[in-house]
Amino acid sequence: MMLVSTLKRCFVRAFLAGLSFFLLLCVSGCSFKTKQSSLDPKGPIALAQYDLFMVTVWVTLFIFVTVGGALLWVVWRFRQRPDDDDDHMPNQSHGNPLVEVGLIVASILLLVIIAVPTLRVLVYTFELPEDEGSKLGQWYQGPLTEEDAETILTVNVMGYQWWWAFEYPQLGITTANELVIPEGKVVKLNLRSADVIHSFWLPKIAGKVDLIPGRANWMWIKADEPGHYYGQCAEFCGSAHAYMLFRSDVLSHRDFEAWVEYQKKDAPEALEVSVAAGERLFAEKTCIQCHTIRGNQYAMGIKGPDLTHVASRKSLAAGIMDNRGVDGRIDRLKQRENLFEWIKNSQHIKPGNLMYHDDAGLKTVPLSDDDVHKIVAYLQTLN
Amino acid sequence: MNAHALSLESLIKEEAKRYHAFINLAFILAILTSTEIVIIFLPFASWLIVTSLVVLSLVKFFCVILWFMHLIYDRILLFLLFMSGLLIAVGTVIALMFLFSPNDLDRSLFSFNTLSMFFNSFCFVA
Amino acid sequence: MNSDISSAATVDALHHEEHSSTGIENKKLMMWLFLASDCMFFGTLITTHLIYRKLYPSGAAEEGILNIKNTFNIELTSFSTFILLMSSFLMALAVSAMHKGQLQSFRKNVLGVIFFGLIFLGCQVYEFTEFSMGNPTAGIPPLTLSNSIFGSTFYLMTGTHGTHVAIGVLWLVAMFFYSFSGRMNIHSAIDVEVAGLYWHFVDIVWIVIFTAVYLIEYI
Amino acid sequence: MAVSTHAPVADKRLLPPSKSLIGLIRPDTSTGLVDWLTTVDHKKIGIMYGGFALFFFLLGGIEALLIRLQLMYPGGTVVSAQTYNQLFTMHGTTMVFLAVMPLNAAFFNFVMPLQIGARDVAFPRLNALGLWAFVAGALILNLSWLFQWAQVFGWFTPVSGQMDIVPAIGWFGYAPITGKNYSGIGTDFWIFGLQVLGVASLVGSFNFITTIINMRAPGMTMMRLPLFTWMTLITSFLIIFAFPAITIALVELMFDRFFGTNFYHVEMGGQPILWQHLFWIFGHPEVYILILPTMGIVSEILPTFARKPLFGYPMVVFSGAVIGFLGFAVWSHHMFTTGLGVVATAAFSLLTMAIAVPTGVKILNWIGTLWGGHIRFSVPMVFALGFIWMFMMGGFSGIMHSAAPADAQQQDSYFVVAHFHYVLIGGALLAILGGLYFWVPKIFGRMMSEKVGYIAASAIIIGFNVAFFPMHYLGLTGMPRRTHTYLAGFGWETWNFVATIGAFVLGIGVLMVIIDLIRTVASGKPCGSDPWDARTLEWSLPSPVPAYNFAHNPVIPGRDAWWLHKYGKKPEQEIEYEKTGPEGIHMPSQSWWPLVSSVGLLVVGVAMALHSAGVPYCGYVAIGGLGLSVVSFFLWALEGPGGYHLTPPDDGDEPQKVLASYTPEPSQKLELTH
Repeated sequence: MMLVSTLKRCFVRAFLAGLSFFLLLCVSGCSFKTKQSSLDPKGPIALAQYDLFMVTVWVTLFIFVTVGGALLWVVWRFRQRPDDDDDHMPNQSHGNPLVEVGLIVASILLLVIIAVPTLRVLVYTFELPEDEGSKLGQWYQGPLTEEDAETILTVNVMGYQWWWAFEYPQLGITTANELVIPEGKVVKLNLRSADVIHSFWLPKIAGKVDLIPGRANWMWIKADEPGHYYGQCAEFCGSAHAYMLFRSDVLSHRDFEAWVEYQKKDAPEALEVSVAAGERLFAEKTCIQCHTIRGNQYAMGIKGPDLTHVASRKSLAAGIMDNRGVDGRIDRLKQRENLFEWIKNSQHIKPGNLMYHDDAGLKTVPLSDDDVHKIVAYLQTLN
Repeated sequence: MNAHALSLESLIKEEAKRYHAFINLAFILAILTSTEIVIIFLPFASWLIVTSLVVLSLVKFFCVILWFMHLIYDRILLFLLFMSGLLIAVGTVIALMFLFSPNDLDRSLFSFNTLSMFFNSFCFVA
Repeated sequence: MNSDISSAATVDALHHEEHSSTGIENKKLMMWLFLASDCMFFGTLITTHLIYRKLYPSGAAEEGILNIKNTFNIELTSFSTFILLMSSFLMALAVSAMHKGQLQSFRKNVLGVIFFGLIFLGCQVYEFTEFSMGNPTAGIPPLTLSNSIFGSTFYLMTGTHGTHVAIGVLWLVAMFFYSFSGRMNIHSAIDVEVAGLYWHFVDIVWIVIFTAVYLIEYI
Repeated sequence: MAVSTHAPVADKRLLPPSKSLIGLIRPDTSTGLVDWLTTVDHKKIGIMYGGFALFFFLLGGIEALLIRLQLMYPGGTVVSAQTYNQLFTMHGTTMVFLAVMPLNAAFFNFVMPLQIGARDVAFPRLNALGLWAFVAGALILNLSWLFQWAQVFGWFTPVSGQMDIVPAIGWFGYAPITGKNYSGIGTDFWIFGLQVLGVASLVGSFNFITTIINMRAPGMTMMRLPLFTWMTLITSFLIIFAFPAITIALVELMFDRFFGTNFYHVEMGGQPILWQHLFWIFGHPEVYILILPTMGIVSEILPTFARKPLFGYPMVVFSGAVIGFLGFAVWSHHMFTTGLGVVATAAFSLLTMAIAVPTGVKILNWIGTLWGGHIRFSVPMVFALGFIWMFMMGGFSGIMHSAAPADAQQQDSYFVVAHFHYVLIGGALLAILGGLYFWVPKIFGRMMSEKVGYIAASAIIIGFNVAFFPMHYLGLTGMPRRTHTYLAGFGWETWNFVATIGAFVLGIGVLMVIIDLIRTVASGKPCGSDPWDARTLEWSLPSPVPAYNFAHNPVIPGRDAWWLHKYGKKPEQEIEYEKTGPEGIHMPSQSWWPLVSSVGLLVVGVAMALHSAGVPYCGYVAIGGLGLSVVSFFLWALEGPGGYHLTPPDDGDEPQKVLASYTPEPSQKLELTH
């Protein structure tokens, strides 16, 4: 008996210690402002979704406290005590219609509290707002057709295994894995997939919408403040699904216009000898079959990301590799290392990716370290 | 066994009555089917034709399950069981029909070489 | 139950003395459950067809590769529909005969059902070959499993129905031969009735398919 | 205490067909292993269902622990991306189809006929087919691991090029990733495995419905059925209406892969979204197929240990039916992010919320049952109370999902993972383990260890919460599902680590239960027929239950018949028995054909997958397998139901009221009448 009671005491102590450690962890380990958190909304859609979520949290918390409390109380109150008669026969009551119907009505009322804001937010997120100020002609100074000026900035999001293409049809530019949008403006995203189903998820700006092949999905987003945002594909899309990330830069109007101006330019001609060697290697080593570089007349491939301004991107390999230094700007040294690593070891960094593949399977492209350095040097001029 | 034997007599009588019902039904089904085939070539509005086709096939459908499949003679439970499956199926069909719309299609991925396909299948058969 | 009776028939009868809370034979109840489930089965197939019909008015993602109305042969299909309806009528007579214990009449009718079922299957085989070949001289393109979405849904749906018919024919053929074994008696009426239910269901599925797949193309 | 031996006395007057109609000798109960392979006894089939399901449950658990190990640290390298995808695919498929469903089926088989006072199910051989087809389907799925290992050792190489031999498409298998362009023969194993499992579930369900509707003892009206039987009935209806949808979806997928059709082939106009619809038309009822039986189990355990009838019985039954029916009208809430449009999304959102009402009714009625009771905290009760609590929390996150716009943030994140594990571990698994502790004394006549039970229950409940509660946080802070790794610096490290620890605690708890179960079967303490002082009819029988269940058919006096019988104040509340006549009890003969036809299905599945891998002659082997199944179905029909007669022991006019301690004799044989 002694042993049992000691064991019991030890068990209780261990349990309490574990519980307090757990609670401590909860306090210290839970930040809601992490990089990809949906609990830190920075745009009206994410905010509406967050508010709705909080409504459901409060309603269910209320049910949790009342029903859970009732359960605990009942279990405690009607437990069999050690001195109770084993054969005690409780009252064999088997129901009370009034109580049952009352509780049903109460639960329906609680659901109505959730249903009303749900429908409101639903309509809000599904309808492109008629925001005059967001129309392209109202704020973008560059050349636009009349039709484009009257519409909202549109971005065609194309999902590939396992990277993203962002095309700005009104502005005539295409970029990859980094969605750049102006702050405070409504942006319409046309979501298309080239192969399997993907899902566009930028938690701080908006919840996800799927990119389904054969289906024309769209969503609208708006970002309230400039910043660097983190997003990810949220639908299982094959072996490297975990590496299908993307980043979003929200810029002020001026910065955005400058960015667009910059992106519209073709890639500069390779003037330096080492860079020209890299350009040649880029063609010789079959990179051109899949990648487009505007300004390089050989690089016209469409299977891989557009590399026209690859060096202006803050990340590499669909967001896995960060090119930024501590100050948040691109660190050229880091970028060089990343590019080298990626070209040299892409199968290791992102297993299953389609670099060095053609329709027949894995291609063997002999690349010496020196070759890679030259290609990197060439790519780094594309900023 | 005795109860069974007794009911056998009445059962046989019952069956004789059903015989005429079956013959009549066969005629009705034949007539309804010919009506359907005629209707589709009549110059009426398409909604009218579709509605009458649906009604006619529903009539045929229920005639078969009620008489040929004996539901009208059998216990109501069987009818309810079958109808529950049928209703869930019909409900699902209708809901799915509403959920799909040509407006949602993204046609950019459809790449279809009509000519080659035509020739391929032709050669295959030949 | 007298203890001196020990003929096979009595044992047989004893086995038939199933306990049933509702008075419905187990086999019949189960067949109806199967048919209820089969509604969902064919419902899903037909809805696949109708959805793609709605999405692609020409029957394929690309216009002009099919000519469904000309491919279809409404005379033949009407004939096979008629045949199937009449086979259902004969099946009802066969069940009726078995309930009365008239083995000869049962055999005659069930043979009729089998014959009609085979005609239906023959029509379908003919139809499938005709459709898949097309008629280039008359300008009717072929319709195959893989050349269009319509081909896929059409062949899978009607083929599944045809498989059901074929299973029914097999079942009835087995039953026909079994009727000569001497074991078939008035107590086997329930087995025949269950087979009959299946056969009628195949018939009503065809009623739906005939309207929703064939006739609708002519409007 | 009277000891009843139930030695059946042979009746020589009626001859059973010991040969089948085509002259083949039928196996009987005297042959050990063959007996188990050919049995048609619902109790043995139930035990085998449970055994196989627990095995696959352990397998799925190992897969889960590997997944957790991989995610313990960011950038984990325990397994490769491809292996991880195979692990979560097989974990999901295994747990849904090979663990929870068959565990439920084990209880259906064992308990339901006893609860309604039947001697067997309506179609005993079909019941055996359900079991063996389940085993065949499970083998088709899991043999893929063997072929994968063979490939690692270089003994087997698919010529089709794609090397994923174990399915790596998720248990939902969304098109077009299941297409030939994107996945290898793993998908074929998956298609055929699921198809065969569908056959198993369907035949089982037809049988259960027929049994419940038709085989009730006299006096057992529908509104006197024990709750577990009611939930069996509703679940079986859900299965027969839901499975055809996935059957067709799988057939279409199979045709796409084998015969070049275009159902999900985008380039030809196929719509991958159609797969999602068809899958969830099945998939959502499937969720209730998993959870409703366990609600039934809990509705049996709570009244027993509170010594009170279920509160609001008609309401609980009705709410179960409503949940089942509404389950067919909410499938698209799994697809809120697929751009359904405002109207459809709103409709499915509201219907989903509506389901919360009948579910809430059940929870409130369970609390009502406890109210005023006399609660004993035996092990089954601890699991049942854990069930209510955890299931309630799973329900709350369910309500959060039903608000479609909020769901756009939660869908495909770890929040969803937390939600359905709360429903399926905190709900289904806890209840199943409770049911195991509850019914094992009836099944094996032996008690499981209380002490181990309490420790295991605490380990499972605590470990489960430690593992899965943090996932709510992970999901809301942006961690997506089905990713084999994640980058550091997103605030996910701590809680992934904690979750892995919790998962192992949970695993240890489950392992303790299973080890104790094996010990109990081998050498547990024998127990009486009614150790819990329970309420329903199965507790009126000796433990273990004799082959014929009821020596004399009971006449049911009311709901909770056994309780009324024991404690009823009036004489008409006692169970009466219809004395079995001199011809004895009709027992069905055993049969080989359920097993043989399942072997045929197994051959078809494996051969088709290998055919897809380019192994020569496999197409013919598949046709041969199909032929084997068809032939055995014909022989099945020809051998007839068969049967023999047993005479129950003569205990005087009335069978023993309480058969307190029954020691089974291992050598006891049922003498057949020839």
